[in-house]
Amino acid sequence: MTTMTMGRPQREVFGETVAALANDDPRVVVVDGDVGSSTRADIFEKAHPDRYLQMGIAEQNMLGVAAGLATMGLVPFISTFVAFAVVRPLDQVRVLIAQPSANVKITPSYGGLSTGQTGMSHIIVDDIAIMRSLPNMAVVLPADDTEADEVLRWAAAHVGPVYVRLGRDATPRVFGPDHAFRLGRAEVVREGSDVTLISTGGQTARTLEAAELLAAQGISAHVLHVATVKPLDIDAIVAAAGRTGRVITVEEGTVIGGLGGAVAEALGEHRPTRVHRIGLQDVDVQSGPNDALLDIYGLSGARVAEQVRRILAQG
Amino acid sequence: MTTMTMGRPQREVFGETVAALANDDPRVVVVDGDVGSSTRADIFEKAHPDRYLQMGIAEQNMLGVAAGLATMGLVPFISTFVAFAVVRPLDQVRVLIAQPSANVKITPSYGGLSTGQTGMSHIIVDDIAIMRSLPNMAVVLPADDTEADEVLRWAAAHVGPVYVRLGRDATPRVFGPDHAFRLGRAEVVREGSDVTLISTGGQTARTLEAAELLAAQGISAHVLHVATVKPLDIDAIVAAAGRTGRVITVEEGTVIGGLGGAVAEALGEHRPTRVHRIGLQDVDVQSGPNDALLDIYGLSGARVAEQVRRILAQG
Amino acid sequence: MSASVAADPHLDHLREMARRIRVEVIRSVYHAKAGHLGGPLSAADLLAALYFHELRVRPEEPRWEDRDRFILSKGHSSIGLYAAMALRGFFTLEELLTFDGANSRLQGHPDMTRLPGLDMSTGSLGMGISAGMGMALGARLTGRDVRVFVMLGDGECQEGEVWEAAMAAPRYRLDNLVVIVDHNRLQQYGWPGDGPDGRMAPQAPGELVAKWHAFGWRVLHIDGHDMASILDAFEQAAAGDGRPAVIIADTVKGKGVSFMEGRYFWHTRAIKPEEYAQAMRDLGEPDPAADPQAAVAPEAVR
Amino acid sequence: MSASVAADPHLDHLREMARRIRVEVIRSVYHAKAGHLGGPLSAADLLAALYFHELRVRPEEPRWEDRDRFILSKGHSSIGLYAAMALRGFFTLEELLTFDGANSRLQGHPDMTRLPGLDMSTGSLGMGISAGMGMALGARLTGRDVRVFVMLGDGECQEGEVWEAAMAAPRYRLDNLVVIVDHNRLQQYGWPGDGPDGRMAPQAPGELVAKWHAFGWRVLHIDGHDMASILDAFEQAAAGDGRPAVIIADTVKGKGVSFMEGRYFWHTRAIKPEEYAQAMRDLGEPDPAADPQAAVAPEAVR
Ligand SMILES: Cc1ncc(C[n+]2csc(CCOP(=O)(O)OP(=O)(O)O)c2C)c(N)n1
Ligand SMILES: Cc1ncc(C[n+]2csc(CCOP(=O)(O)OP(=O)(O)O)c2C)c(N)n1
Ligand SMILES: [Mg+2]
Ligand SMILES: [Mg+2]
Repeated sequence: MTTMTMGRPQREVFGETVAALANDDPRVVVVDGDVGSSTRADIFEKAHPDRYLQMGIAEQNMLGVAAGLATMGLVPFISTFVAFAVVRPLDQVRVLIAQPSANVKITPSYGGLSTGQTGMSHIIVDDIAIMRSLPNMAVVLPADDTEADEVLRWAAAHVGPVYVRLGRDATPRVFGPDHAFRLGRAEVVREGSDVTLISTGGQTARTLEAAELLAAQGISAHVLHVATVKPLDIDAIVAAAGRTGRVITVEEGTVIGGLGGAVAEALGEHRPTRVHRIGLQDVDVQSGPNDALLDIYGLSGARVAEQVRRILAQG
Repeated sequence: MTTMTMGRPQREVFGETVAALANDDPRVVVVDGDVGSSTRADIFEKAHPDRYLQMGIAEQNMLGVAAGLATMGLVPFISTFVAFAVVRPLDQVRVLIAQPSANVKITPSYGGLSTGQTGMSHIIVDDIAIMRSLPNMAVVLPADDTEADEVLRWAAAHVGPVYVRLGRDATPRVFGPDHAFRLGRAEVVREGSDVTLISTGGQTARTLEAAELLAAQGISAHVLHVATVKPLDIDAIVAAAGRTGRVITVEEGTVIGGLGGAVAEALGEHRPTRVHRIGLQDVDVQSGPNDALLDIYGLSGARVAEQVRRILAQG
Repeated sequence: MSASVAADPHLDHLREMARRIRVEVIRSVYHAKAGHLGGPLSAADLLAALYFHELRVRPEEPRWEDRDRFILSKGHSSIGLYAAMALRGFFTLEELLTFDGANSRLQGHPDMTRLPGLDMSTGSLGMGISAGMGMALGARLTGRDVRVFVMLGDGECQEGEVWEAAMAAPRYRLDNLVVIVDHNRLQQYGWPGDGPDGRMAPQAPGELVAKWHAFGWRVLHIDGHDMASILDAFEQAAAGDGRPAVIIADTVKGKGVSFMEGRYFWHTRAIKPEEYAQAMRDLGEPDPAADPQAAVAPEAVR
Repeated sequence: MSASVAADPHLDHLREMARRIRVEVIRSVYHAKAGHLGGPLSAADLLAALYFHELRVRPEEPRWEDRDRFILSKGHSSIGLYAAMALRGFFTLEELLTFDGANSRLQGHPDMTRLPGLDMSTGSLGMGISAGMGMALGARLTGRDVRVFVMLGDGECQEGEVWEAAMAAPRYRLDNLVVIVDHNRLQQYGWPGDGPDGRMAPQAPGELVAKWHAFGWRVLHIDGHDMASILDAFEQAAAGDGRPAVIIADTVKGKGVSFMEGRYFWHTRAIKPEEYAQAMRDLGEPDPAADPQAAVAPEAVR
């Protein structure tokens, strides 16, 4: 089995890339909710102390301040955990950022299950479902460090609100240096003919791992990486579904309303297809080491492969 | 065309039914966010002044207080608008209510578009998407005053967190006094053979109106009312889809992740079917009289009928 | 003192603008058959002082980059703001009659995507101060001489977000930020109590001053219906001392209309024809029944 | 005075319990290779006083209806709470070594669905006080003689929700509610400044007292590492005067471990073996290298 090289943690990419962006772009600032040492906004702070804006532990105000900064021509990047960027200040995100299309980059890390043994207060399973339900919001989950860097650079240039879910810990690298992220474009990362797997974010590496395992058992999986959950690349999803006639989505989040929901909606409208959804099956979560949690909740490469086999066996 | 009788506004039912429940059940209290005169919690206050708990304009605290009250054996009903019960205090709903399955009844009114000319800060389009993504949360949208009364009575007896979206203004009555609400059971409210319309909440009356209009044009619509969006009645949805082979969902909310999303997910998994979704097409909303907004956003009976015709014409 | 104040033509002009804001509020809400009344009326003098004295704005160039910013955090008082803006010439008084209607630029709650001259969308209480803090900080970071004014309600000051912003703003020494609290001692419903109209004031007497003070703000406490005091407070706030300033403006909810003053249920309500006539009389307008032309809105005033 | 204090065996017992809480905190975090340190250590004396003196609880009947409630609103200090509960006999000290692991009842942040004796799930800062207010109100409404204690961090007091609850609780005269602020003058990261370790304290000196006072609370300001003062404050808080009480307890983050005291980066961090040995020495434990049996946790203590 091919082993993938590990990428840098996406949170580190956040600190470094946004600091690099700020070298050339005086509009770039970071707004932090007292967790810069975790999100690695501290890297940015070191490079640009005057543009590192600490807001303390007060996320509603933090998102509102970002909206105000954006109206003055600045480009704020939000530094906090997914829980405290999406759920705690959701009303502010809605009224001050999404509705008026404020040029704010909501770029939290600690997305998904791998949050450093925190437990259910810190693990957000429904950020995709929530953020894609807001008008005007782009929703992007980069696969690895390479793509995280690209997405952050794209976000700084893009005018409008953007949600980027980043990971805490290193995950395998999916893309080479020649990769080109484009908003709204999904990418086939492996060709196959028996079943189409669709995944997003750091899960794509594990989905590829599952595809390898399946290949060893004679199942050929076609894998589509959907970095941009919104706007969704419907054509690519329809095409990928057409390749095998059978779709399974895989995401580090709830199977309710997230990537799986987006795919089911798109195919229901454009190409009715059987769609199963692998992810958190509407259950409460818990703390634990990354690997243990991925295994428990069925998102490790091995567990994904096992579920795909079981689903296919059901016919 | 049959004209339906108007029911009482669901917010009035809220005030009256919860007050009636409290006569027999000393555990029932109402927790209000300074809008009792709008949600008609004032009716409850009059009957039970000591159990009417005003929390001022501070919704995060309000939901947290409700969680605390529940641990002491009380059954709190939340009085505020959907915006301020679902979006503003979402983190509190998640950590203090949904995750520990607190016995709190989140029962806001001013759901959907009909909010009394308020505009986009007050109109929540994604409450269904958000609330159904939370583990342990029941999500119910009663069709009319009759069902609102039943649902509130059921909620008081049920142990666990419940979200009930209620309407501000009178809508046509769908059910007679002999109607029996049951959690997780969808109901066929009209038989038909050409297309299956699936709707929820106050929209069901307008969907029935659309079905009448379609009948006059020779299109026979089967209408399924899904009061309980979660837990979802998958069998009923699969059966209704099977009746016509063609599904259109209709909801007073965004087409992203809401009822339409739930139906697309269920059918994708259990019975691949073409599903179109009528509702807010990922757009910003605005203030205006109810009828004007329902018309603009395509949710009046006439506009629903027109869209169904157009969708069917596309083949 | 009061004699010399009375003789000041600028103050007289501002008082007249406040009166006309109130007239337009009543007219628009009467016409829309919906909308809030108590809050816009209590804020009218403050809004007049802002739009006809303090704010550096250009009605003909509403997006002028170096304008002062104003955020009506208590967004439900939008019609008061719209009336002030119309009188100041941002748009015609006729347009006020589209208030609350479908496809209107004058949304029930301020929607900055629809109306140029609105610096922020509001309506969900507690948020305007955060956005205002971001603007003040942004002005600082971009080296622009822009001042930011935010108006809050006293009920709104129950929102935690207000205190989050109150805690953060002094850290950045944002003395280009001025918060005005319309301290009308009523919210929408509240508790029964011994405040106006048998309701409890959302903030007990003196409490707001103590709170803002404890959070490190410069606190100016004034009569929010006394035009000279309002201008004086603005002047003091402008002489920055490194702290953001808050003006606690004591007001009367429903001010100017006899039967609305201090009555909580006039927070939001449709107006009946007899009430409309009485309100116009209270505001010193010709009786609308006697003079049907009065319904025609006059020109904008600078 | 200090001589008579030193001679009090109950106080000595409580001090020993605080020391043992600290030991278990270090042991568990060392074992889990994850977890927060600074906050649990600063809170240890307060937790000892709560679990071995003030709280009416029954370890053998953790769901006893008339128990006093305790909510650790600063949920990231969970291991401090678990250590206190284990020592008090809610579960074994061995179980502490499951901390943070998969399927453990001792979750990274308190999860009431997993561990009986936890009165609320926390971890998202600012929420515990609201839940505590609901419990205090619920006790009042159901006529139960239950007192509710909530522990907040000083950084946590930046969350607006804290001030929402602070505003609402006095309305209901909830003098069965006692809030304790672990005032250790550090948060996770914050601003550079002139507080401990070159960081700025989340609350300036005296600020917290002024804020809670302005919000209508009874404020007791103590040294949070002085056991006699802690008990004294509890006693005063129990003599209700109609206001909820807040105890501002001045503490040192990382208290008891020389190299952690007042250092912000020990907020959360894995411990290296040499550091572990030093910490144990600082806490008066036999050197773990010298005595391998020390790794075996002793029995629970009442
Ligand atoms: C977050 C939020 N909660 C509730 C409301 C509903 N609401 C609108 S106005 C109002 C009362 C506001 O009182 P106050 O701030 O004192 O304003 P004023 O008295 O000036 O009208 C309430 C509760 C809202 N708009 N936003
Ligand atoms: C709502 C929320 N925002 C951010 C965090 C991340 N966080 C955990 S602990 C902490 C610092 C807490 O500081 P303080 O309250 O002073 O606690 P202590 O010093 O006692 O550790 C932060 C920011 C969180 N848990 N919850
Ligand atoms: Mg008021
Ligand atoms: Mg601290």
